[in-house]
Amino acid sequence: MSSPGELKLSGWEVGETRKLPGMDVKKIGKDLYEIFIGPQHPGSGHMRIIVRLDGDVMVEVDPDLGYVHRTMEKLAEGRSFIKVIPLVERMAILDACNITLPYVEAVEKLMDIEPPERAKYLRVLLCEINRIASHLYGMGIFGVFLGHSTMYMWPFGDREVFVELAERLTGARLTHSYPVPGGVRRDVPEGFTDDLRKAVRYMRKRLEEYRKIFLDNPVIRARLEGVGVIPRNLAIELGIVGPNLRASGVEYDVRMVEPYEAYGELDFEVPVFEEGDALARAWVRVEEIKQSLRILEQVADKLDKMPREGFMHDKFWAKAPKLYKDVYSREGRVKLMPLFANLKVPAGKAFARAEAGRGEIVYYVESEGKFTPYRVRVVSPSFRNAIVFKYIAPGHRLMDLPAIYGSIDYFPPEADR
Amino acid sequence: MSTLRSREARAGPPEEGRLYVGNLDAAARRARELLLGKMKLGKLVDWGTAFSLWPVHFTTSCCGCEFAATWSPRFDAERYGALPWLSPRQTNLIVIEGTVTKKMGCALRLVWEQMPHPKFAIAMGACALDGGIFYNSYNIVRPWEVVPVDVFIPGCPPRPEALARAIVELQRLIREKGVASKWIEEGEREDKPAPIPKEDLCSWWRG
Amino acid sequence: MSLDAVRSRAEEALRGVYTGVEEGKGFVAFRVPAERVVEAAEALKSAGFDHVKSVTAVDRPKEGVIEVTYHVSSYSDPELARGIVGITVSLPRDNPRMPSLSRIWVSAEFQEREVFEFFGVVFEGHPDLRPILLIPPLAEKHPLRKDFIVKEEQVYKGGITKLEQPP
Amino acid sequence: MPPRPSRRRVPPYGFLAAVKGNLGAIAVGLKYFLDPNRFTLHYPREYIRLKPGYRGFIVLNKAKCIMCESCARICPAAAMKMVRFQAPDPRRPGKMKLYKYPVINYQRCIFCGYCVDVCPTEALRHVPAHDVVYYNLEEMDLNLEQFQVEPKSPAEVEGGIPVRYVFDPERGLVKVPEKGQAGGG
Repeated sequence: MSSPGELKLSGWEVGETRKLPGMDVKKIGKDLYEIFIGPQHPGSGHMRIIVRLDGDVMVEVDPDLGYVHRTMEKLAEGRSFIKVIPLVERMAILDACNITLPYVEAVEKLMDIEPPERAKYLRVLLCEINRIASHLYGMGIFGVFLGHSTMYMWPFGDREVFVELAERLTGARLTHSYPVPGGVRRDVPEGFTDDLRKAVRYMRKRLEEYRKIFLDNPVIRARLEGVGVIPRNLAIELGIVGPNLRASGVEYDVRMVEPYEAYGELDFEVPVFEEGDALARAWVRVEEIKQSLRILEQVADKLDKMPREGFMHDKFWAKAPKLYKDVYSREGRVKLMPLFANLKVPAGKAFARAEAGRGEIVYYVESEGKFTPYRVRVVSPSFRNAIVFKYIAPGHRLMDLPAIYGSIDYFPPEADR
Repeated sequence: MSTLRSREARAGPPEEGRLYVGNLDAAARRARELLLGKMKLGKLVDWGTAFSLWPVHFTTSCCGCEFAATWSPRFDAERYGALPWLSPRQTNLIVIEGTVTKKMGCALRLVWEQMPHPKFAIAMGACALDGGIFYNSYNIVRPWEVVPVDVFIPGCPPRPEALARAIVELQRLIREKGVASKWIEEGEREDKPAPIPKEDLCSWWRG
Repeated sequence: MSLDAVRSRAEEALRGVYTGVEEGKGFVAFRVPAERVVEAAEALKSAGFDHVKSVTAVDRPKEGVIEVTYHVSSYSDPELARGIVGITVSLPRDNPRMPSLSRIWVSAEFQEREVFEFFGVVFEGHPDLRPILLIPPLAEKHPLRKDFIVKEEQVYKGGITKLEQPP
Repeated sequence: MPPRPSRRRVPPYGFLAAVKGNLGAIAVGLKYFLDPNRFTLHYPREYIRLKPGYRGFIVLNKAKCIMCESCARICPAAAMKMVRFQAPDPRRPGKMKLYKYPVINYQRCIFCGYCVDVCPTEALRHVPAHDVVYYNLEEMDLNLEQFQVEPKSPAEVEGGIPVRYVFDPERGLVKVPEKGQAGGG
């Protein structure tokens, strides 16, 4: 383990010379340009990066966050437990189930209940659909950043396949609000697992074409290889998360180290790459989509074999009137008991984490035994990744910033909360 | 410097009724009246504007996901002649995608001011209407208090079809009511002023 | 290695420094006096807890304190990664100051800035302590403190309308 | 078998691989040039017939409402509120009764469907329409009468062709007109 003193962290010192490919750059101090990028810019905006340049080499990068700070932590303190689910979901609506799941888990920990078997698989199902959609979104935006418009059009087109699947399952394209304490809100509709298998087969075929047109494309390789390298020890030091961490050779995935829901029973791999550059980060995402497809197939098999019951904890469903059970057997829609509107959660403190599309998301929920949480603290993956701009981008040319920004898959609403 | 001043002095006060001589402002206004009023070019202006609504690439919040999906292959809003563009100087439509925070409000106004008129705004999503789920947040502003909004889309987020519908409705509004040509004729649009003064929005702004 | 083992590793590292243990669901937090927090952080870091997951501050006006908890875990040691350990510091509400731990855990840097603007906790020795998310006029109000009130709306709309016959 | 890590490396890249990579990219491009995978929805000429479970606009069936307030209490955005009326009670002549009914404000509604799911009598339901836009804000704050009117999708009113999307292992999503017969681009 290295202490931060040994690592070159903050830009570089005045007067110091650094060797870059083909040139030596000295930070002079006075002759710096300062440019402001954003919040209106061609990528997925809503963030400003203040860059100080020496020539066209970045010497200091200051990410200016907070353009989408919607005060979720404060609002959560005034709202009842169930209302916080749609609230925190707005952090990253393209990854909705993964984002809300740890909050629901934390509340379940406080209430000391565990969802039934089928609900766990249903949650995993939507989580993986969301993860694929989220990675495809990230790759599309990466394409926009690099000016590779095919790579915007294709993933966004293929993402619609998974958005459509999620829509059939939950009734909304993006904002599913799917997990609730004790279970889920819908069961799979008729013919869903067959559609799911078709989508999986289609996506497998497409990923091969992605590799040909994007990952193996010499133009892309030339732009990404060796750019924004995060060495393993620096990645650990900065505490970055998700695919960015795994591209730097750290074997960490919450699904693996602390399996939640049904992940412990599923057979899948966590791809880890050694290089730590922008290209490796793109590769990790493609490989993760492959593993998610594998999980989806297993979940589809499992759901087919299970009886259609056990989507909600008995605490909430045992006393359900006949109308509720009729609606469920007719439409697969799980009605919420009126007690959900005033859910009283026992006092306590809970900490829960999950692996969202962009990395680990953690929630700290504190209850005083009232109808509203006393404190909800959430640290989102993008907020933990934002530190990369400050410590990794300096030393690169300005034109590498889009490649670094895109490869991090930074999503500002998620970071700002 | 002195020649410039003397030329200004020679020009004298604006002369009414003469087209190509004298004050440039007056001449431009006269030309505008002639082209739009007498020669009925207004219809052409409206027609042209309706089919070249270029939204600026300015994402305020999470509805940007559906904004991107609207221009993706499945919904393909480029069919309406609308193409997201990078520079606000070359665009005439702003789609406010979701919440506008106080920090973003200033940026929104700055982008809006950079756009040439006639320009239009679409407020997308519940947060852009009355705050949506963040209605009582201390860090948001209502976007219709920052820029004049023409079309409102409910939903959180609205479907891409709804955004497409908003563009279609905006085209209809421009062509039926002649918003674009009227705007050029009358100068700055007066019907929807933005209530929050810029000083309040941008007092903290640096850069 | 089970969660108990993670806990005992942390306990061993913090021996003599912590004053109390607090069991949460999914984590265990050790109470540390503010003046010894740097010592505690260094001990945890050398025991293998190499990054901060969350710098969680909770305002407790009844006790007159702001509690800052660093939830830490490990990337480099797959066994420690299974558990989450917290070190909790209680600071007086009227003048919350504590030494910054971002020199030890760089991953805490942005989160300390966040706690600074939302709660007004001053982290001494932080390399770059300024607001990160809020605009300056709001950051001075420390909105996550409990005395910053945000009003919720009620379920009724308007008053009671009198009608001749049922609606 | 539980989840496990698998360490990999990005495949190495030389001159020959670069040539092959270029040709491969061009070949894939050519393939889709000759046989494009079109599935664009020609809105507003066509519109998607939303599935019955879709969480679209919400309609009240006043006859079923039992005035329990659950919907207004659970609404996360405070978009659904109860309006109160005092009127004579038909069952007990001479006595007044307090009537409470929900109304919705689409300026705020986030279409989470909590109100529909929590309603104990199914008095609220979703309408499969979600492409309505407004010119001003006041229209979106519905009163009790407006809340009982089922909103129609404008594309449907204008006589668009309903389509649906089906999954296909070769082409992902395929657009199909509602009345059978597979459709291409």
